[in-house]
Amino acid sequence: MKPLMLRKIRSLTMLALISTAFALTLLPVLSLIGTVVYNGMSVVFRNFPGIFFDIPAAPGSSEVGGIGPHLLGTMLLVALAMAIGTPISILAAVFTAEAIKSWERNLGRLTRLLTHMMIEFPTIVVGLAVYGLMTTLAPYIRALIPGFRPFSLLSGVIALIMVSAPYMYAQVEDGLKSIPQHIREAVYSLGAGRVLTSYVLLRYLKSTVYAAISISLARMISETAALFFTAFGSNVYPPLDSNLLFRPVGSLTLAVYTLGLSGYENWVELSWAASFILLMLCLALFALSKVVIRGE
Amino acid sequence: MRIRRFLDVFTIVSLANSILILSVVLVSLVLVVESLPIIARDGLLPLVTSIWNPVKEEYGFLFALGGSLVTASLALVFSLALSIGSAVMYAEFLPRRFRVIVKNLMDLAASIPSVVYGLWGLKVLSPVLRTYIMEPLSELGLSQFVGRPTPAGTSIFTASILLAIMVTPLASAIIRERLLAIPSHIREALYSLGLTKVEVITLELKYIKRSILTATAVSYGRAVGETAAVAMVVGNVINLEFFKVFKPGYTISSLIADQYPNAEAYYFMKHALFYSALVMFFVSLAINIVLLKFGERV
Amino acid sequence: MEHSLRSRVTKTRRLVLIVGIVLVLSTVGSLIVQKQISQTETATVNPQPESKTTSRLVYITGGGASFINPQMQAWIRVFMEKTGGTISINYQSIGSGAGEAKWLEGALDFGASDIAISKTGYEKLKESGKRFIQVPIIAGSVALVYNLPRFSEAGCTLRLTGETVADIYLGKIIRWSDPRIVELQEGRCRNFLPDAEIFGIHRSDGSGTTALFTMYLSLVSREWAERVGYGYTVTWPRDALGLGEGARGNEGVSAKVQATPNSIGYVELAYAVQLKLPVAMLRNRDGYFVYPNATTVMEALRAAAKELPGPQEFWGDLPLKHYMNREGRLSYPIVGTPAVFMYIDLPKDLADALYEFFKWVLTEGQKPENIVEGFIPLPEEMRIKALQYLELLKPRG
Amino acid sequence: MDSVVQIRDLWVSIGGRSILRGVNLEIPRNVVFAIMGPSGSGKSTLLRSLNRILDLYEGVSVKGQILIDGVDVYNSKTDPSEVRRLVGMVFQIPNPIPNMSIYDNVALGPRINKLVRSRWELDNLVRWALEKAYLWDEVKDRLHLPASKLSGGQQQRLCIARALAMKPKVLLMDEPTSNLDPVASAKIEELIVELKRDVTVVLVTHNSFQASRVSDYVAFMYDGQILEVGPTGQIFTRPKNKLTEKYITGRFG
Repeated sequence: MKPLMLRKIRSLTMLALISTAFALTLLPVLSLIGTVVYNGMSVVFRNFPGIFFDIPAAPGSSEVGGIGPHLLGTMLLVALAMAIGTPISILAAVFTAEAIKSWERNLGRLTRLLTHMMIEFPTIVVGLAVYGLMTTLAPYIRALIPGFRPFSLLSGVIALIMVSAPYMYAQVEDGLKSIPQHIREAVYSLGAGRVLTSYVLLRYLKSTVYAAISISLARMISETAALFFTAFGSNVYPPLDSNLLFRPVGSLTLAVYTLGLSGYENWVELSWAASFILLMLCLALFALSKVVIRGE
Repeated sequence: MRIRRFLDVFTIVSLANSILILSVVLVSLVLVVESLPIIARDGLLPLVTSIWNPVKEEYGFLFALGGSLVTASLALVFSLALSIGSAVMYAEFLPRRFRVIVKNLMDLAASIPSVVYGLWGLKVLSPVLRTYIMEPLSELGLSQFVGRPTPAGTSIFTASILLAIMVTPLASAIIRERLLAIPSHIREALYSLGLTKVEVITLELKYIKRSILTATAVSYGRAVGETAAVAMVVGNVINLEFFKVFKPGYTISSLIADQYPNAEAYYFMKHALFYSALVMFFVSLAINIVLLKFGERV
Repeated sequence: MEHSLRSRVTKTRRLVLIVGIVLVLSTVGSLIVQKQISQTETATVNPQPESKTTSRLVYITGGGASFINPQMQAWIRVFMEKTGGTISINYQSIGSGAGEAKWLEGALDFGASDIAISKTGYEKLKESGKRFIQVPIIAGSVALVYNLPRFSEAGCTLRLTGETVADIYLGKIIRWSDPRIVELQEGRCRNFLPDAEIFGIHRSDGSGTTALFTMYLSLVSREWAERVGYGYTVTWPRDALGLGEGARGNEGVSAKVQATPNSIGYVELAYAVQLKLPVAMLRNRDGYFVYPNATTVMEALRAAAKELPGPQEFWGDLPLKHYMNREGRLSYPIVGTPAVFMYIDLPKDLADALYEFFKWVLTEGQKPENIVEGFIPLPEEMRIKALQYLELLKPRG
Repeated sequence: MDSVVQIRDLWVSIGGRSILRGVNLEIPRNVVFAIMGPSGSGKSTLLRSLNRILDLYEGVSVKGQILIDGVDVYNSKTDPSEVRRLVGMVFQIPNPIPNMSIYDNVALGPRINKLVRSRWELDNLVRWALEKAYLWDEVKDRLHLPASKLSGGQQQRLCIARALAMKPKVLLMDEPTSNLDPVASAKIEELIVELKRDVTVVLVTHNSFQASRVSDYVAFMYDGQILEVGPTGQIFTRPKNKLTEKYITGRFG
């Protein structure tokens, strides 16, 4: 009788603990989304659609202005970093997984080892190192490109690539490694060279590749710390000319950080608006990736 | 055919690997080279002292290192409890039609930018924690162990709670997926032995302990390296008693974010900050080694 | 065959999706570009009468002191509206030290600091042989704020001297009821000072405000100068007693003072004004207790303007001797002039744009309608000197 | 005799362990040639050395010579994919690419090797291959479905169709029925016999009854060497080697 009681009590306590943990996991998330939507949406609609194009209003004024330069900056940073980073990480993953000769295998192993080191690496350290590197290289780069500055779109793009490429690489490479050997052999036995085989295998892994791309995209949009000393931030539009790459740009995440900590009411409101837009971007990306992966 | 033999396309692909390798090597090199001056001057001293006095060019960042480790460890404890609990809830109790909603919500939560968490932590979480947890607890007499909360509510404790909230969706997903992947014949065998649900769950958790370790290491790595969110709620105060968690403090990441801008006005501060970054490099390296050795890929 | 039809359908669907995304992106992009173009167009329609018509867009990157950030952003907005966007100015508040260092490195077009170019910075400049100017653009001052509810309710204002402030932060004065504080107050108010410990709040992040404040303390207290010194970040002796704490940014310090009874802190005047915190009076060199406000700050700077060094000279420690603790009945003792640094031999369009902006700042920008609440414009003497310095920026010949 | 495959003194070692030790073999055109032997005797390695799939493994060293239809397989000037174009392969596990459609699986080889110039030609080739593999009637209405929707036996026939669509000279089959049920196996065996009209089939099997049912020639392998080769009837009625006899009578081991 007694052990049964004990068992029952233990069961109930356990259940209570589990439910509490569950509630405590979901509650903050709901609160976060609720707060951001509540605070952000009203600001977005107060200056709609200007919020997407205007520059921030002067601090302390009664208007909010907009976060156009930051939105543009995020778009430029992410588009360029994706355009450069995606092929590099996917090609490197393909090379590592399909390496045959011994130097290829060794190069692949080295890549794997070093990039795995970079996974879960503090992004502020990456940003700091990229800034340090660009500062050291600046005099030499300036000989080629006179307008070059360490605070620039270019530095931001490099930092973003370094933050997300290891993930994309690891995911694609793991995917390629997990393909059963007999499937790989089947493709080779049809007379495909390595390039064609890799292409066929990547198509086979479509959903993994899409997932890797969408996760990288989300990481890049979300990144803040790596941009502190690289993209630098900007409250005004940079001129869209040939020097664009060498000028500082803003980003939505930097806007949330600097405007949110500024202490001025209208800037904090703008920070909520930027958070809201970021949240919506993530949501859209999330939905899109679900649709694409399900479509496969 | 001939061209292909002269110019193996695959050899060109190796350029991508070289770029990745080069970038990692350059990052490490910059960290090492930039920290060399302070290492040459002070050796390991900055790791074990807590004096941050740029006027006298003295830089010991034990308070920030301690802050980083304490916040991450506390966050780990909270997030492990939360993620195991919620994963078990999900896999064992939750009705099927709620699962889709919960899963999507958690996956979405994992992709929300940390800086948005930071803003929420600053404006919502900090005051709530201060009023309902930190103040009552320190009133109860705990204040000599954990310190007194500041009016803003930003503290090492707040940062670790925020970090726990941030990493739980990911950690929970790792554990959840493995729980769901336990073959049903194992579960049936356990029930057929007459065990209660709770006992079965306990055994199942033992069965997937590798995944729990993975979740732990991933959470710890994220928590130790997170910057933007932590810098917004940790208080950024040079707090020598970093173990008094209700007081504001620093972490290495937030120290860099906070102090680096002014660093180059001094001779050694920049190098000291690079040195602290180098230390973080080794911490995350250690975590990665643990992950590679004992963990599973996520 | 049927299947190829099907696969064509899925391909079409994917194509539609991609086209859709591209369309949305390009619409947003083109809207932004259009906005840029329309700005440029208005500029060509309404060319600034005085400026040499810069047909191209010039983009200026500046950064530095966080104190002047609100004022800078306000100036930039008005200026960009007036010039129709031919000149874009990006100012980021990264801290005074960073403003100087990043400008020296060539990462910024202009740097801004609460104080002047430091000694190390000046040495680096001499070494490189580059020509530069530093120009004051606005007045700054540090206010001591406090939280003594009963004392304030009684209609009293705290009166302090530099020495007592130094002793408080040194940890030599522990309680509000210390005779050294009490004796400074007006008779009636002496009874309202609580017999409680003083909680000393300071900046935790590196800042020009701290530099100004600690410079003043070093000047008035020999012990402070020896034990602590001055700089963007210092170690605070009071913290060691558990009676002091740091906070991040001016807003952090003011928020903490506001929320902590019996505390004292220092912030840039603008923040004290905005949050309506009680501000202490300080005894100046002539022995009068003064509030920081437009009159007293400008009075102090007016006195200092006479000895303002040349734009290319080493100002270094000079604010210590020349700005702080000036003579004059109405002079507030802790003042400074946040300044901007620029190189002289710049590409013509950049030099023109910088000249145009800062000329505007030193003329139109100093008028009350363009000054953000809590900020104080430069006194006339200082403004004229600053304008003279700025002339060096114009390319010769 | 017209041999389509000639193997001369083939030595293969993987990771320092020698797997094949001096194999000599001639395989005539348009026959079913079975390679039998206990597991670990090197049958699969021999098969994989024929189309240089062995190249994919680490630490492989190959000595000796293989000629397939006159092409020197291991000559340094020979492109492995040229060899693989001559040689089709069917694996132990049915391995169509699961998320690719049935049509695309079959069309993969022709597309990779650019065997066709028009959509129409490709459609015809796919149809021809599927008909050869006895699969056309079962799948003609659902060519766009992913290959994973087929049953195991159908998947294996799809793999055969995929190999055939490349019009290879030699078709390698590595225990193609070992993962199938008896009915599906019977169908594949029937198919193998039919296939030799178009292609030379090299069949690795450990099932001696299967070898006796479908093959024209049998080679018996043991410990990396060929112990005995000959026409099927002769090997099964009058084996010269004791080990061969033991194996086919099921008293091996």
